[in-house]
Amino acid sequence: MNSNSLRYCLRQSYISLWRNVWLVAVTAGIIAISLAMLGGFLLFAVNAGQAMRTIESTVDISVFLYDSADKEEVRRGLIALEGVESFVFVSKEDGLAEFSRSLGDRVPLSGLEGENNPLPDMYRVKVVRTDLVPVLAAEIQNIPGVESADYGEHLVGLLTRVTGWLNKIFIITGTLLALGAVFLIVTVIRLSVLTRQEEISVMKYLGASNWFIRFPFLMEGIVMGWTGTVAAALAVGLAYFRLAAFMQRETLAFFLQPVTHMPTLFSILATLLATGTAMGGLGSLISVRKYLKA
Amino acid sequence: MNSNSLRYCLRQSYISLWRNVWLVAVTAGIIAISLAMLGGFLLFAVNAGQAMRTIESTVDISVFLYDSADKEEVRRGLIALEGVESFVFVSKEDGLAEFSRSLGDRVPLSGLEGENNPLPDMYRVKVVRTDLVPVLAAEIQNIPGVESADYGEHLVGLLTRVTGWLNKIFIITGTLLALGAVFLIVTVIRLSVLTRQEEISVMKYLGASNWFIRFPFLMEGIVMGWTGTVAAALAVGLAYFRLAAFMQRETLAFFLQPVTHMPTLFSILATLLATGTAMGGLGSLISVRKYLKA
Amino acid sequence: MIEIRDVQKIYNGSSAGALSGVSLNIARGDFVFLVGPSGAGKSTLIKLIFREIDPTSGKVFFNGRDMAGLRESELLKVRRKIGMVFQDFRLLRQKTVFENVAFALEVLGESPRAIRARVSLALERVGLAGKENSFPSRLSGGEQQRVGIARAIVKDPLVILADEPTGNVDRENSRRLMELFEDINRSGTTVIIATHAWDLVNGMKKRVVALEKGLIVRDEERGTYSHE
Amino acid sequence: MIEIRDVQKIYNGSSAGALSGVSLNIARGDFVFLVGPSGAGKSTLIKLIFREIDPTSGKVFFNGRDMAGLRESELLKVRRKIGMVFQDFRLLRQKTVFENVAFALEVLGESPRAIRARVSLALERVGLAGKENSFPSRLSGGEQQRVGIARAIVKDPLVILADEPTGNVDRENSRRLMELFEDINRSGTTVIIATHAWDLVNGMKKRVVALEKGLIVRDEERGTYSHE
Ligand SMILES: Nc1ncnc2c1ncn2[C@@H]1O[C@H](COP(=O)(O)OP(=O)(O)OP(=O)(O)O)[C@@H](O)[C@H]1O
Ligand SMILES: Nc1ncnc2c1ncn2[C@@H]1O[C@H](COP(=O)(O)OP(=O)(O)OP(=O)(O)O)[C@@H](O)[C@H]1O
Ligand SMILES: [Mg+2]
Ligand SMILES: [Mg+2]
Repeated sequence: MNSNSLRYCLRQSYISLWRNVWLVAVTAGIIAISLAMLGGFLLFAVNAGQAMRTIESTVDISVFLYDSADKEEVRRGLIALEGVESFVFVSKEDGLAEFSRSLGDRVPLSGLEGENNPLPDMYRVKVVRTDLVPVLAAEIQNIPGVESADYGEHLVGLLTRVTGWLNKIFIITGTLLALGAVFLIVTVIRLSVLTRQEEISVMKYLGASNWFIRFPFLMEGIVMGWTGTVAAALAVGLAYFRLAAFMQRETLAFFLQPVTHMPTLFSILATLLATGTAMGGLGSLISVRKYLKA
Repeated sequence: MNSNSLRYCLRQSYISLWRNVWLVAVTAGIIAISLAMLGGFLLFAVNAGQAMRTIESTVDISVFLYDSADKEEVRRGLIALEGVESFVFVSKEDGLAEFSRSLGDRVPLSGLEGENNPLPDMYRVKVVRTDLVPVLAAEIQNIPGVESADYGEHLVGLLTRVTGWLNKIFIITGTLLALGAVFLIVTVIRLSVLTRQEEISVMKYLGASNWFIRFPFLMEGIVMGWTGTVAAALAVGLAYFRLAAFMQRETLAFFLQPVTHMPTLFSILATLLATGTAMGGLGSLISVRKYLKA
Repeated sequence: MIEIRDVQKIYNGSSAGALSGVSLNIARGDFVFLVGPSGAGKSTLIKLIFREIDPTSGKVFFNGRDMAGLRESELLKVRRKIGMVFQDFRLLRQKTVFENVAFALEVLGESPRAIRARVSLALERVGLAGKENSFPSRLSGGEQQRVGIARAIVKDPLVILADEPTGNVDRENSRRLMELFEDINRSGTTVIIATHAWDLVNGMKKRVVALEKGLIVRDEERGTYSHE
Repeated sequence: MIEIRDVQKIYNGSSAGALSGVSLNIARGDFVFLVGPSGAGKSTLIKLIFREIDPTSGKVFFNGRDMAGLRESELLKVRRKIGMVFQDFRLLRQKTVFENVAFALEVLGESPRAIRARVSLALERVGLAGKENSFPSRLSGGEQQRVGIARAIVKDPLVILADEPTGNVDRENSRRLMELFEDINRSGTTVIIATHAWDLVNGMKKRVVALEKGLIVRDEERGTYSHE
């Protein structure tokens, strides 16, 4: 292919795009819808993941001490353990105050101060990953001075299962959505090629090489893919930031805070853009190939 | 249109379906994907709605009584209130036992039995709708003998907002998905009509009436819509029942129980079937119309 | 039967008119050749009678009725009485030869039995017996053209409009087709043929209307293709 | 230059062969008319030379090379040397007249300047100067056909294969187009024309190959359309 041919191909792509502007717009629209759904889904997955981690991080182990225990020794024991993220000491007085607050300060606990305080001293231990909780609780139990190491057994089991379960759903749904989008794009481009099937065969009869024929279709596909993706990215991005702002304003719950970590969001955006552009180009190539046999 | 014409139209629809079996299959596939997403989404919405209601129903008002209060009088007061679903009496002893259990039975509360019990008697009141909680709490406060009527103010506010918020998301996403599906279907059928544009104009030149031309397209659209919908309904239904069975087995959380109320599920199925069939037929009609001017 | 009154046709986007003021009267039972160089406006004139296109100015009457004033359903009825042979064949690609020809009768609501008999006869008359089940894409150029002719004559139309019906057909077959048109004409059908087949025109001594650059330059009762 | 050796062609799904054992030698610079009734196999023979279709048995040689053995890229190179006029025109609907003709040169990688000059010349030679910017759908039948001819001659091909190139063109233009083909032939180009234009065949006294039912029934050096 010499430079004349290349220039011709480029001009041709441009002309072809304009002459088929309606079809191009429709396909771009379909790509936009598919990718918007994919993007929305990715954002949901990322947020759900963060919410899960936030909830996980609130699962802590309550370590109750014997009255006779050496706090310092327990502290060292906890430091030595791998998987412990942090811990705080809660004295029996703080514990009583907390308990009183949890009853709404409406119930007089006046008889329980000082010597009468029935609560033990405790450490509250945060763990790096939920599934470590049971193991670490058992190990902590063995530290001298510890009466019991307690955690929401039911909650931990629940979280572990919900996480695995969400992951499965995410992978399956994501794959299905992506497949559906590719399928749609290939179909639409194939239909568009189908309507130009005759044209392609005539070009072959005139001695046009495969690349000469492919080029405008390829460009068309890429432009369609790219336009659709940019539209999808804009729509999803806008919707997400409005939603995020709304959620931050409302502070619905500690675990319902939107992900606003820019690198994460940008990598989703980049994924969308790359996927859309590649989809358009590849879709065209695949669709044209069938009609390029001599 | 006489009976000969009608018979011809029917036969023609059948032939046309078979000659375009590939296109019909692809369009049916697209309809299936769109509707499967719509169906999945509807199921999700129904389940999320149920989960919200379950959570709401656990928000109750704790009514603490003065030691001197007349329980019977308070009981009558509660019965008289509209919006109260049910209530139970929790004596100070039961309250202490509950509290002890919540501490894991590991903390000795031995000094607090009988006379030393710092907790008051209370009623736990369930309310029919979350947004009634604040009003009812204020009214209960006025019943003689009630020291305080307490509820998770934060939780109630949260739930009210989350519910409104989810409803908005459901309506918007659902509308977008449905619009997207219709758009896809109309596009695909329009492309298929576009490829037969010439044929349609020749038929007009031969004196064929609009209905004569429309009929096979209409039938084709209906068959496409219907096939796609049945496929979608089967896929969604199967996936949902497997998921539901899994969730019931796992009993992840009291509020994560799937909806298995058959009338609800069947109405979703019926919606899908009607939507798909209508989409196919209407899509065809709309698409053909443009080419039917004499 | 067909009256064209001072018709002008300027296609969208072109400066020169394809027809610039043409008047023509064709009586029931006439046999008319439209001749003239390529681009003279023959097809345009035929398309106007058929109302495939509308005139820019002037009027076209069919059986005394203004074609421009017809409601859609009336237009369809008029078209059902016209047997049209298109210059570019316009066969239905998705249908077999038999189905293509049968379609002209299907729109009239004929019974399957009658259709079968009449289609077979028409195909035989154009020399295509045996090709019933072929699709148009699997026919030779001349065969496709004759399917178009069969489709036009099968319904015993009031008028046959044939645009270059023998361009892809050999000499022998062309002659036979012209005889066919003459036959049909004898039974009362009006026949209008746009053609370049000068030998056939000269041989048949029918009415000849010659167009040139959108104008009628000659209209002779027993005319020839050209004056040489 | 072109050698057809005992070629048979039976289309998929048909029982009778379109060609049943045909051998033919065409030398460089020959001018050959292919004649014969509709459905005789003329287009089939041309499509074989061009390798639009493959023979069921037998061989086709182009410049001494077996067409069946060509790799795709070689086939394209051969096709670039052939100027093909299709019976059904096969213009690119999405391109203007100018672009349609230019396309034959674009695939050769010619410069835009050369393309402009040569396309204008070719369009003038077929009598279409002034129609450069029309789309094929806005041309008359004969004009479309001449665009196809311009596209075939514009690249100064080694061989011109023309399938019924004057079927929609008037007498005067047909004569001029035949003179054009003769002109090009004089400059060394081999010309093969399948046609029903008996008057032109008879008038030019060129080699005539007559087909009938898939067989060569006559091959005369200075022949006529038929023996009458
Ligand atoms: N759809 C159209 N849009 C614009 N111009 C057109 C259109 N159809 C035809 N023309 C032009 O109108 C003129 C007359 O065309 P018409 O088809 O009537 O010619 P014709 O006499 O049938 O020629 P031929 O013998 O080549 O078929 C031509 O110059 C042609 O280019
Ligand atoms: N694609 C095809 N499939 C099946 N049969 C075909 C196909 N193309 C042509 N034929 C048949 O092969 C025979 C020869 O066809 P061909 O096109 O070579 O005829 P031709 O000599 O060019 O006729 P014409 O003068 O009408 O163009 C015809 O009987 C035709 O019906
Ligand atoms: Mg014409
Ligand atoms: Mg042929």
